[in-house]
Amino acid sequence: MSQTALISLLLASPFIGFLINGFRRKHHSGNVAGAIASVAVFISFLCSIALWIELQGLPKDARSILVNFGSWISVGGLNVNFGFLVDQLSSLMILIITGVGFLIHLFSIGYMHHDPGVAKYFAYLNFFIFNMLVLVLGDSLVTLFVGWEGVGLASYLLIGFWFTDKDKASAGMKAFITNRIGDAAFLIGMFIFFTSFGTLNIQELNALAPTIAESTWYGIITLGTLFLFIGATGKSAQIPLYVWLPDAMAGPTPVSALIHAATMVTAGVYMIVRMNPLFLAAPNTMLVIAVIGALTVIIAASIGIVQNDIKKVLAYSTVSQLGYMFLACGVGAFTAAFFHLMTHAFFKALMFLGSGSVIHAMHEEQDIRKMGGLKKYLPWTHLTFMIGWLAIIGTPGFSGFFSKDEILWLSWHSPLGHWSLWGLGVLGATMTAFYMTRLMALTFWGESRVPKSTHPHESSPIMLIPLFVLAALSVVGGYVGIPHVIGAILPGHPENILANWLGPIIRPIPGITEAEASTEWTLMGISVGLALISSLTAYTLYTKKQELVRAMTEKIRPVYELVYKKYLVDEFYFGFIINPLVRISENIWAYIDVRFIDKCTFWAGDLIKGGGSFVRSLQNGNLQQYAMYIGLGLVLTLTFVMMR
Amino acid sequence: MPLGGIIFLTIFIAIFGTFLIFLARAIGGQRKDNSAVKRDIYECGIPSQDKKESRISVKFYLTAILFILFDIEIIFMYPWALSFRDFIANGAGTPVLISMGIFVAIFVYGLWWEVKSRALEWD
Amino acid sequence: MGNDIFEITVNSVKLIVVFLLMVQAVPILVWLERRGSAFIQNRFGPNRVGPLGLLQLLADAVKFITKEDFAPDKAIRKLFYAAPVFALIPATLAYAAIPMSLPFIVPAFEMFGSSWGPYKFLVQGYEIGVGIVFILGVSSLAAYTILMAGWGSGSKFSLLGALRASAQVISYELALGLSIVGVILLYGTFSLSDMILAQQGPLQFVAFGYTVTSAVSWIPNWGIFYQPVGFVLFFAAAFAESNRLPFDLAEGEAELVAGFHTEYGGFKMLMFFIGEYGHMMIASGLATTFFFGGYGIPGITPAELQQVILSWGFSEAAAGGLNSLIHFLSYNVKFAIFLWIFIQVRWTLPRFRYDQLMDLGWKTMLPWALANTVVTAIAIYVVTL
Amino acid sequence: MDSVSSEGLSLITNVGLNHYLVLSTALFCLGLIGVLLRRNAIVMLMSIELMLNAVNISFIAFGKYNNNIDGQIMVFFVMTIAAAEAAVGLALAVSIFKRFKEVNIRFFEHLRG
Amino acid sequence: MTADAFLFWFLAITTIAGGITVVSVANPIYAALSLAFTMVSVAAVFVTLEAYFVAGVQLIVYAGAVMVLFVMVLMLFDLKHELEAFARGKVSGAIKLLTAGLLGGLLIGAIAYSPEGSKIAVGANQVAVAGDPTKNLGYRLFTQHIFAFEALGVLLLVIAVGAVALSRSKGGTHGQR
Repeated sequence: MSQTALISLLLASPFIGFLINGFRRKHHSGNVAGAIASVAVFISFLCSIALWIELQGLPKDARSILVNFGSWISVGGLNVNFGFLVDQLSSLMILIITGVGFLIHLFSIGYMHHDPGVAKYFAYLNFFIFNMLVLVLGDSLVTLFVGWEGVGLASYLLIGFWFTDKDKASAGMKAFITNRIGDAAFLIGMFIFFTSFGTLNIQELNALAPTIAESTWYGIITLGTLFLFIGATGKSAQIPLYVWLPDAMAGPTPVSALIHAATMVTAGVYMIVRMNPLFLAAPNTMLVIAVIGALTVIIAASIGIVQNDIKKVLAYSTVSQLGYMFLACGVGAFTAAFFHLMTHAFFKALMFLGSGSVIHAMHEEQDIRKMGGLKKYLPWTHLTFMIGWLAIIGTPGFSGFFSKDEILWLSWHSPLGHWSLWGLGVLGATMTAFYMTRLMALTFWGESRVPKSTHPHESSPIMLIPLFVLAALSVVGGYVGIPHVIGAILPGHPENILANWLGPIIRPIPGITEAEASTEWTLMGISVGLALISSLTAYTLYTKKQELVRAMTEKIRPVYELVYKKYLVDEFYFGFIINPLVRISENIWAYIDVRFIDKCTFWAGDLIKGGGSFVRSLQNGNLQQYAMYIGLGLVLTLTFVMMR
Repeated sequence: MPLGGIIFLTIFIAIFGTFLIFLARAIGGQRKDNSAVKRDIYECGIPSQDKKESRISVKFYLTAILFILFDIEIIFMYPWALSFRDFIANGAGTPVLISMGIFVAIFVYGLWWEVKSRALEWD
Repeated sequence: MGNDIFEITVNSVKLIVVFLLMVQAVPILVWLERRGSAFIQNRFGPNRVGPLGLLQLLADAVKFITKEDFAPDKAIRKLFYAAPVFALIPATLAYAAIPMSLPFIVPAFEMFGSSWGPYKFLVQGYEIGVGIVFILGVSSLAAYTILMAGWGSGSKFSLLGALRASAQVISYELALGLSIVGVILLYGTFSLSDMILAQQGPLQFVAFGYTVTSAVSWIPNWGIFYQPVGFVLFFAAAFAESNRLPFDLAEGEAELVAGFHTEYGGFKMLMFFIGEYGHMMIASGLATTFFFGGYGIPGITPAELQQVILSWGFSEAAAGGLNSLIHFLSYNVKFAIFLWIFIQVRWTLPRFRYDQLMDLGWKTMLPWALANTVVTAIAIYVVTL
Repeated sequence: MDSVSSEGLSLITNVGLNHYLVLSTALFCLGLIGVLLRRNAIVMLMSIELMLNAVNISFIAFGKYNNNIDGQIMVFFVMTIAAAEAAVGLALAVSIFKRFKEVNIRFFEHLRG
Repeated sequence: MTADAFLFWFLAITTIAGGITVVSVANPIYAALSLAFTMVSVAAVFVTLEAYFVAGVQLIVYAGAVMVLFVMVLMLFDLKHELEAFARGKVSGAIKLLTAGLLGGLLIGAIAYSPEGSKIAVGANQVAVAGDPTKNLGYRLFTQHIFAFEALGVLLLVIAVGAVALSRSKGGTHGQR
């Protein structure tokens, strides 16, 4: 199979799946639609594996396949063509997307079994996969942007899947609008780059990026990268534009798993990693990214602690983990960020699917205060969920530990980083451990608060298989990019495979120095210790001493309330941005439109009418008046003549 | 041109006339039977049927209009008559005669049309 | 009016004399008319009051003044009283313009301590350059007195009478104007005194470059011989102008009682008579001036007469005076003859019906006058070729 | 001061072209006022006659002071035109009066288009 | 006060007085009579301007014919005293008066400022027959203005026909018999 055929098949299969499901949805059962969709994604998974093998064959520094399907836009200086690039970075991404995507398709067959719009659901899913692939494989910012938009549209459609319910529909809308704001910034970034560099092709842009860093804030690259970063925050739900992710939980759980855990939200991080030379050339933007990443970690984690909806907790945990990835990018550790992205995709998808099976079992019940002691009823779900829990809190040996530790270490060690960033990271890690353990305790351990009417039952095998695979991956995933310092002490000194793999396209952090291992170990020890302590406290608090928890929340009621209400960010946005805008537009309408424009038209009308009536009065048949006008005319001419 | 004399004469006559009238009025005295009948309009004794303002045929004004028009045409003849002999003396007699001939022809035609159209008919 | 005080006073006195001359002529004419009409009708007329009834003049004058001044209710006071006064003005103005006799030179003399230069005394009211046009203009004002009287007296009859009278006056004015054109063609001048000068001396025809004087020396070079038709037309039109019978339809007793001066009595009536007789005098004066040589004496030119008087031993000035006196008499003789013709015609011809009268004016008089003008024009053209 | 008075006096004593022009202007304006203000159609015609006379005076005055006879000829023609105009105007007025018993100028407003 | 100056001022006053009465008197007949009087005084003004023949013509045509027509027509209308002699509407009246006044003022201003007796190019038409101005006028009329003369003849004919037609129109005096 030639490379172009592979790529075209890779892209075409989900699209065809989308078309088939999209147009034949009326008269066939859910399973058939699910099967078609899953097969489509599986085909593209196989293609991506084949491509990965193909890449292995290529020499180390020329590992990239560029397929060009012809010119798309060639107007003026801009000429963009249907180019798709598969290189080290994008091959891994398509593996993740198609792999995790396939697993989620399987899970959703079971999960969405008795939903009337199943075909439509699977059509949207395939459409999402297709767009994600376009985003990842796009060789120019424009194609990337097409994918970017397509993904946003798919997320809107999927979040608002049950659009009959008003809240779900408005949640979809909220997601879409916030994304659009991000996309606008992204577009401005693209414009800036196009006007200054004349091209939007990523390869060329990376090549053009200056080696010496730009110090000023208003430099071209700084501004461009800053706007691209704002676009990323929109898509990957960072501080200013993260409000849509928790509400996106209104969509079906597999959707949250696929889109809001594994793939879409990581698009922003992928974009930054893809254009790392540009970002490295703009230290100020890097600083902004790092700070925002750190802040997101802390804020999301703190809100996550007080949430009672299982999916909301996971959503906030996703936001906080994304914060880690951006923190990594901010300090220049692009490989660590990508590594964390990969591991996070696995265990977060696992946990979301796990929560899906829990909700499925609990007959659409999502409030963890009505769960507890499900260990007995959902043994396998509990097992896989536990693996995910261990991975996320960073217990050594699991994938989460390796990736998070690498980020924390580099945030301390990297010249772009700072010890305060490390501090925030560690604090975030402790908080993550606390709320994840709280979640585990409240849902699986402790005494059962399940109402009598519901008898939870273990999900069907088709839902469990993906859980098992993901659990395995979240354990194994960690060993792909073992940090250097750990590798040294491990038997056989396995070096960092991922770093080697991504080496050629990721530019090293300028001014990085070799540090002695002792500081790394101490930092690692601190973070693991803190995580362990917080998880133990959370375990004891939420399984045995419920009333202590209630007492504590009573004491800090106002703070609890504030945090519970998500720091009133939504209200803030409504209060200070949306409402004023509404009011302003209202005023504009009232004053300018009604008062001014209408007035003008009426005034013009009156003028003519007035003029008309005046002229009419001139012709009222009164002869003597006519004579008078003649006289007046004569007088005027005479005065004129006399004056001259 | 004794304009002064003319004006003097008119003023003198105006004053003299009014003086005479007032004199006669004074001398004439006032008869006793100043009855309404006496002061009524003289209708050969027959009481006048209707008020003075009755319908009077207005054909008089047509005569007046025609009079004006023909009068002007006559006025045009005066300078011609005056200078006719000098024109002849200067040898330019014929064209003047011809032009006057045309003018008189128009005059005659006008008169003839008036007569034919019975405009001057007095019922 | 002359350039120094003496001349001005003399002229104004002369004007007043002329006015009085006209005014006092009226009673005489009235007497003459009554006597004449009586004589025509084979009766005596007024012969009681004085010799041959001459004092009748005085009696009439006294009667007119002592009559009660009366105005009907419906009359419009202002117009009613203004009409008679206005009747006098046009008549006198026109009459004063007719030259009655030969102007004579008053030699320089001493009075009131300063010497007053020689004057040329005109035996007429005033000498007007464009005499004929002035007279025509002034006489055309006469229509106003009629209209004022008719409207002023308030009665339907008087208004109708006035309208008819004025329509008649107007239409005959046309004929009058046209007949005068012939005269102007003949003499080539507007001023009356020039005309009279042109008519002096024996009758002579100037044709084709040489003149033929008549064998009989005493036939004067009068206008009548050149413009006989003109004379007839002029005289007839003059009759109509002054509302004299047979054109006095306006106040014909049978038709409209007394026409526009029905409501007038007493002295106001006398004024209207003065106005009417004034127009008669103007007509006869003009007739003599245009067609009968004015104050000229047939057979002898004023210059020759002057020599004759000088031969009788008078001084230059006195001779001039006597000469103009004689001419004054000759003028008055002609003048009286015409007046008598007026009166005689009144008592002999029957009155016209109104439409006959208007037809006569428009359909016969006017065309004839035009024809006369055309003929004279062609004759002059041919004669002087 | 005497110059003014003498000049003033001379203004009164010797009558120049301007005197006649001022007289004609005065008459003209009187006529104009008559036309503008009087309601009776016939009085308006009269005022027009008045204006025409005013013009005649200025014609003749100019004729005299520039010893040019055309002024008088022009007056001649103006008179004929004025007479013609009066004749037609009155004929119209009479026929309208006969028909509508109304001579008031306001009446003509109904005739407007 | 030379004689003709006195005459001019006397006639000027009478003419303007006549004009004012024509405009201001309510009864149209009095207006007509005062207009006749004004015509006569204008004729007198012509005499002071040594235009004797035109003065005579003015007397004959205007005073004698046109005004008679006016008076006759007015009498025929039996117009009683005109109730509203003047146009209603104070403001418009005021404006009209203002216009007339302004016009007069301007003209008089123009006259005052123009150089005294500016000699407009003296036409070379004084050749003809000196002496009697009327002969001169006649001469001029038939040499220079012959066309106008004929045109006027035709005009008068047209107007005669028009007047008769007008009087014969429906409701006219003579009506079709």
